[in-house]
Amino acid sequence: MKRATLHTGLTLIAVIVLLAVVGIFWTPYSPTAMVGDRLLGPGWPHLLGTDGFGADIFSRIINGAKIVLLVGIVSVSGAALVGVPAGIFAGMKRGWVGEIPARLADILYGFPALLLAILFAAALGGSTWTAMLAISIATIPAFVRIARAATLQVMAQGYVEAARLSGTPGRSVAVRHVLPNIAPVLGVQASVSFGIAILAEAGLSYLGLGSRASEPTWGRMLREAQDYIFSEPVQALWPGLAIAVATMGFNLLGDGLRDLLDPRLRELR
Amino acid sequence: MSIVELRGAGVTYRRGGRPFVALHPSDVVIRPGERVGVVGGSGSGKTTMARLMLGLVPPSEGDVLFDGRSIVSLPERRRGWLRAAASMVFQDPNSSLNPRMRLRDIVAEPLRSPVLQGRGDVPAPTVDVLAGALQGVGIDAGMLERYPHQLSGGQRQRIAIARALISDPAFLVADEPVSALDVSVRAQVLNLLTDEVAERSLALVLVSHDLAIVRHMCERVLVVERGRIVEQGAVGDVLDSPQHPYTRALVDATLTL
Amino acid sequence: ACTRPDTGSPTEGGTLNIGVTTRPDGLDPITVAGAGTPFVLLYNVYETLVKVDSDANIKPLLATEWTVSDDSLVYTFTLDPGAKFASGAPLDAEAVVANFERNRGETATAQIRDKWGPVDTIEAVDPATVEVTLTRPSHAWLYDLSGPMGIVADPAAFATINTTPAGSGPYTFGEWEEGSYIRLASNDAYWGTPGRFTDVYFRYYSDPNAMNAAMLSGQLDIISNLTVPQSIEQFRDESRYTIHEGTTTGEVVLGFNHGSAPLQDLKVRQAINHAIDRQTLVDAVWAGIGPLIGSHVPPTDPWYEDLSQAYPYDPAKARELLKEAGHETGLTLRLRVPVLPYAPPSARFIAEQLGEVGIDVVVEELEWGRWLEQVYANHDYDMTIVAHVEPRDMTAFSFEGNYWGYDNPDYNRLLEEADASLTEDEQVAKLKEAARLLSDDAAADWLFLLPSIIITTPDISGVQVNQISLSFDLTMLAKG
Amino acid sequence: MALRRVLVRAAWLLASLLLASFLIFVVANALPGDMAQIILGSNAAPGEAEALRERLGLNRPFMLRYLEWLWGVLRFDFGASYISGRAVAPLIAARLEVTLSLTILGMLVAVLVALPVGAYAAVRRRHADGAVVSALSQVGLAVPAFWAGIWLVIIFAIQLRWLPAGGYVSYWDSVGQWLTRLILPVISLALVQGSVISRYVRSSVVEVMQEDYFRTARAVGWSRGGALFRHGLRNIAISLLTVIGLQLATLLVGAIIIEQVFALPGLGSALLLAVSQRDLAVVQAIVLLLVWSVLVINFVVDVTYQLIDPRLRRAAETP
Amino acid sequence: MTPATDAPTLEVTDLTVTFGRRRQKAVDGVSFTVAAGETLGIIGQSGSGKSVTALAIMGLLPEHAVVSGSIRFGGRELVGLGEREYRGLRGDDLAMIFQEPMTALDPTMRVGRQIGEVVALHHSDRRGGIRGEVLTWLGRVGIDEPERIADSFPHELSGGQRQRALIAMALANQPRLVLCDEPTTALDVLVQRQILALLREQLEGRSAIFVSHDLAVVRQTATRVVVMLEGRIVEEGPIEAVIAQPRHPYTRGLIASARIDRVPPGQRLPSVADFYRVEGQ
Ligand SMILES: Nc1ncnc2c1ncn2[C@@H]1O[C@H](COP(=O)(O)OP(=O)(O)OP(=O)(O)O)[C@@H](O)[C@H]1O
Ligand SMILES: Nc1ncnc2c1ncn2[C@@H]1O[C@H](COP(=O)(O)OP(=O)(O)OP(=O)(O)O)[C@@H](O)[C@H]1O
Ligand SMILES: [Mg+2]
Ligand SMILES: [Mg+2]
Repeated sequence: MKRATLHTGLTLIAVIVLLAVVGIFWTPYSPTAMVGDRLLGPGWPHLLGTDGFGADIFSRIINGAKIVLLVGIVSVSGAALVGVPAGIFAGMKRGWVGEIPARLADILYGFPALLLAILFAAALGGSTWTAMLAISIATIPAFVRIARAATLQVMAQGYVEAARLSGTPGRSVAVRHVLPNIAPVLGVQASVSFGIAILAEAGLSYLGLGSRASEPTWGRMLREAQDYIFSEPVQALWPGLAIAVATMGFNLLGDGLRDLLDPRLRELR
Repeated sequence: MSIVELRGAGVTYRRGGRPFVALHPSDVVIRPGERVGVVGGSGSGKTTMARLMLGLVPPSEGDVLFDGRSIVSLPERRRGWLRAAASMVFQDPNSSLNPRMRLRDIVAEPLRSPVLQGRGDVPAPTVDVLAGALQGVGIDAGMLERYPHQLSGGQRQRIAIARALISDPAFLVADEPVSALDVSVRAQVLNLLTDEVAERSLALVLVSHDLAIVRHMCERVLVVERGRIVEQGAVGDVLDSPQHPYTRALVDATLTL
Repeated sequence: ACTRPDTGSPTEGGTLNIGVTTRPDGLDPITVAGAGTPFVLLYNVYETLVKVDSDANIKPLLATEWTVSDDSLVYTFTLDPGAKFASGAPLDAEAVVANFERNRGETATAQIRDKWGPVDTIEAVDPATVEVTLTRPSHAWLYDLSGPMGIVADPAAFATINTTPAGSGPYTFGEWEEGSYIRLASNDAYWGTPGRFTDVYFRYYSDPNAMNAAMLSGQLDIISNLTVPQSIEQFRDESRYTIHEGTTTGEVVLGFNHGSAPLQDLKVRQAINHAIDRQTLVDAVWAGIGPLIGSHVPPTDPWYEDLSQAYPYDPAKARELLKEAGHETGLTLRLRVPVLPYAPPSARFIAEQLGEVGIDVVVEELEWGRWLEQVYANHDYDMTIVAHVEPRDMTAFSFEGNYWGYDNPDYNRLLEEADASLTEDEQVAKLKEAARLLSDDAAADWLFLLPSIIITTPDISGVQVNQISLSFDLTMLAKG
Repeated sequence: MALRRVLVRAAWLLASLLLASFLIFVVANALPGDMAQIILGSNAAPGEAEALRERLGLNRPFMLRYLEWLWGVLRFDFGASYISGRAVAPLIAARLEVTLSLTILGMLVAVLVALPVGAYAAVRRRHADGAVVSALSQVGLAVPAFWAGIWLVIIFAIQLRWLPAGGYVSYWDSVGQWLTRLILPVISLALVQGSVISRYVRSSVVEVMQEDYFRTARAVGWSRGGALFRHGLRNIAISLLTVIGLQLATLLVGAIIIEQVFALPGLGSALLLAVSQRDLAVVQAIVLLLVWSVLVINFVVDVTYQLIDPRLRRAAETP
Repeated sequence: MTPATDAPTLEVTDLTVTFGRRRQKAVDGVSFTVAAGETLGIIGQSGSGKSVTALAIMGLLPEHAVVSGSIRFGGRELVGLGEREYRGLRGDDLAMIFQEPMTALDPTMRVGRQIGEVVALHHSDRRGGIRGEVLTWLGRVGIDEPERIADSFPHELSGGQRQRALIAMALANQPRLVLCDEPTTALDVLVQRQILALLREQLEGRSAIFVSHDLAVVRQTATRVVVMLEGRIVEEGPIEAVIAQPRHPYTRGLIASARIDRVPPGQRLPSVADFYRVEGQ
């Protein structure tokens, strides 16, 4: 069954990626323009209908896929770029120097994404970018923790000792030994964080701290659809479905990777 | 003339806050080209002693000399000459090879280390050199591109030996090099180790709980019990007529066919 | 003479739950700014000498009558002899003077002190008579006296007034569960016709949809203002809800920065006015509810004139005007709007339409605090959208350093003359002229007027349809 | 000495608390938008803002204000709201009740549901039903919490009218009301938390089932479930508690969206409002409370491991 | 249930175990018997299928393992036996001692309770006296302070003490068949010797299987031995006879390489490879 999880995840993600790639070059209509009557139901020529503003929902969904991937990629890679080196440093250095990144991560951990987003929106104005920045910073502690724990495990391995014994400097140990061996764990963490980032963005949009009207994300569409929840409930179906597919995809991928990579799960060894 | 010398060196660990003496102050001298066995029960401090000789644990008291120079207060970056001159083979061949590196890179790693750059006689890690190193331990040069998990346990341990010897050290520590291996392949690894040590006339410290192996490979033996050296001397003398009760118990416990 | 219903039916008792989205920041309307405080307290807990009815006529409340001297400088109020505070203390001239002095004193907000500007002295002639002398004639002053600046609180309670409001109204202050609700209780000792409810809860919602849900699930009797008109469909079932659509005094203004080079040109401003189809805009962003106005005057003011067709939707004309202004090759403008429900969607619409006539609009959304700093205080923008909800606020275009940078001496003079005019007719005439001037100048583009959408259960009567004062007036409300 | 380690850790805690308080003060004060301007709103007269700044003491040196604030905090005096002038401490205390009720109940429900679900998904992971349960248990991670909340309201509050749509009644006023008001928000919260925890339970159970002692238990005659119950849970519990502890800390503010949907006057919505009003006294107090509680929870968790035996420490450290 | 004395306690016929999709045979047509009171040794190289055989008898193979052939225990067929009945046998009639005493005990439960649990699980009638039984058994496996050990957590015990506790756990219900899967490999030589002596004493009169890759160890407890190689049995016989006259070249290599002490220092050690080429070596 473990492969099934992985494959389902990959399939769902592939769908989103496909939409995103298409969205870069082409959408049936402009995603922000008024192109038809307001609040049309699904049909032709507006496949999924139009929203309260008269914009084509299908175009907006395609356009949103691009942004959702962007949010995921930027916020997760941003967090990893800072968190992973800090975590490796913390795991490799003994004594109080190694403690510092861990303690800083603790402090940061107390500032959940939402809090940061509120502050950033106040400081810089709410936008997809400030949301990404907030999500990114809030994700750093997770990477620090996981990288540190994994590094500690790697550092206890014989090959690290062997490398040290042959005089390999710390930086090379980090690059040659630690990083490749903690990469799978980081991969799992990244895919999980990806799903969380997508949901976080939706949540921020709900609070009006996320994307702007001019760059509609699925979260924002959901928020706008909420005003019509009684009269036009299908309005809310599409972005909701899209978010569910994307997050589900990344979560399943994470689970699949974990099962695939965890040597302890190869039974009876 | 000694290559390694412990002068009243002891190690105390803090375990769960409580100090624990893993090695009481001991005096040990290893001479160049000498093969010394260290035997004792589990947890008696054998590994600790071996790591102490390589500067991998700091002594809590006493002094450790390598090539006549104290290494105790040297920071890591000034231990290059020590790193260049000493190597180690670990007990567990699985964890001592990085699963994500090819054999080529594993064996080449010591040659790439900056500590060897000062030494004139170091070969560049070319394919020929690496293939030669592999052949030296009886492994086909075609395996250079393989990963450790594609090898058997015995082959892995031979790679570990190749890595330990490629920088042409003067001193080798082998910490239970065969106890994780299947009986059927132990002999091959031990033969290899014997040949290499003889060929390079390097000093060897062999840690083992198997008296037969120590008897076969070493000239001198140290018996360690609960962090103390309780007996030492020539292998034949100590193992044939043990003086200390602990040594006697060890000899008695050894099963033979 | 009495504005309260005297239909005789006594207090029926019962509880009334009102959903509100504007929170109070404190409980003293004098020292705390913001619309949330008077919304609950004015006319319900605190009363004023005069009150404005739904046709914008000034009517007696605590004062049974008042006279104005010929030079329009001396106002003499006669107090209702029956008026008393909820504590039982008499509401006499002494108390009124004490209040007025406090209301124009140090602790009052700048806004309120400002409104007291024309006043020179306040005196108690006898226990039932108060005399106020102005330094210059002002119509606005008497009108404003019906708002927060004129409240008469119980002087005995001044020390604790910011935690426990005490006044003379039909309701007394119950408690404030911050973030949840304010409860008012009926004032059993009320000197007029008492309120109909034993308890009235003003329940606060930061999410308008949560308020709608509460109404739909039967937790509320009234939604005091539906701030997401798109959701009005939910309340279309007449057997369960009554929708009261009315007007407010909130003009949604597409403001131009008159300090920005292209917008200094009247033609450009007019072009923009022609380029925007305001009716379609209201349909798209405000569910089609909300009248078009065309100047800074809501229909409830006596000097209202329908100027909404001064610049009919005419993209061709707009292009023409732009060409004349030398912008045929295109023009880029920054539209920086605060994140408030109406602004970003309007901005999106406007960007679309201006794009069609060759104006490239860069929309930026700013959090309210940043908007205040960058747009309102620093004038760093080309166009912006914000609703001006204060009643009778044509002065917004006249005061020095206003954020539009609009400075027209003729306009300023008209406003001054209107305020100082001796007759009401003269005032109305002057203000009509001023409003037209604004429109002719295309000083801004008045997109629409925020509607007042009150939802009640069908059994509620006495709803004040037009929200023209700052109060949510409970005095007429009845159930059943 | 174990005590020594604890003391060292405590020193780190103190340093972290101090640093956090400073960072919070810096961040709050770095918020753009002039507080005086915002208080005065869009009707401010010129010069007014400057006078207000002076009155609020905002013109004094930064470090002085920080130290004064910190000194106040240490005496449980968080100052007064700049907007309403009311003391901040009681305001937060009232909000805290809401937030704590919501998060603790939410966590409780989440754990009660996640344990059996996660365990089932782990035990039956090679079967279709296990995979289905596993997938279903992740729905909470795929659907935005506010979305779930809105649908719960529509179904249970509006259509069926079984439960109120929102609002809060204090536990001390009416336990029954308190509970009925919290049911829907707690479910929406538990949906997400339950997914997170069930995922965690699943992987822990899978891990435990690889352990030698689990095989021993089976060899001795326990059924899979019996072995899991007797020997697995105890081992999972320790690390699960960590996760719950830390999760609880993030939840304190994470519940903000739920607070919005269900009109609950908790810390999150107070923070949201305070930031938009630039009511720095309230912002600083709430953020400090949240960050400090995370740090303290972390500390308690760490120290617990220092004190319990090394075997457990190992088990608990695996993330 | 008293079996006829002449019938073997365990009779394994043509046992085959395959794993996963690749259908690799971990155990390939293995047949052997264990008579009542006899200890059978199984030796063989790492990966030759020793543990899988033992686990197949216990019914503890992972779900993706496919077992065919027959395992008759006291006349009862174990292959395909229902989980519920199997559970009744495990720990009561059938017991197993594992290799790693470090990890085979639950770290969060006191040792005494873990032992007592085995008894309580199968004999609810003996509930009252369980503490006594536990202490008796701890005494029997050579523990000096049974009270203290029973009240300790596993990590507070030495390796030898833990292995003793595991043995007490396995023997507590007087099982008819005890499977020992390399029970002494993780122990140090001194402790190994004590445990082997203990096992020899305790397995006396009981049927048992003793798995190891070390002939010298198996010799301490077993009377008969089977040699496994790549999932098959390549040699079988009384242990002394096999040591004296090994027939299969692999066995010969195994014995030669175990006799390091007979090789003069400096000379090459004989290895299995000199006798028999095992794949992958
Ligand atoms: N880093 C450490 N911290 C605390 N105690 C340690 C540490 N390393 C070793 N010890 C303890 O020191 C003692 C000696 O350990 P050492 O590893 O030297 O024994 P050994 O003789 O090599 O045993 P084995 O045969 O099991 O490898 C043991 O009791 C061990 O638990
Ligand atoms: N759960 C499993 N899934 C797949 N293959 C397995 C599994 N368990 C064991 N095997 C395979 O079965 C074969 C026999 O393994 P087994 O554990 O019985 O060897 P062994 O003789 O006990 O070796 P050792 O002496 O190392 O314990 C090996 O090739 C192994 O890879
Ligand atoms: Mg050791
Ligand atoms: Mg095995």
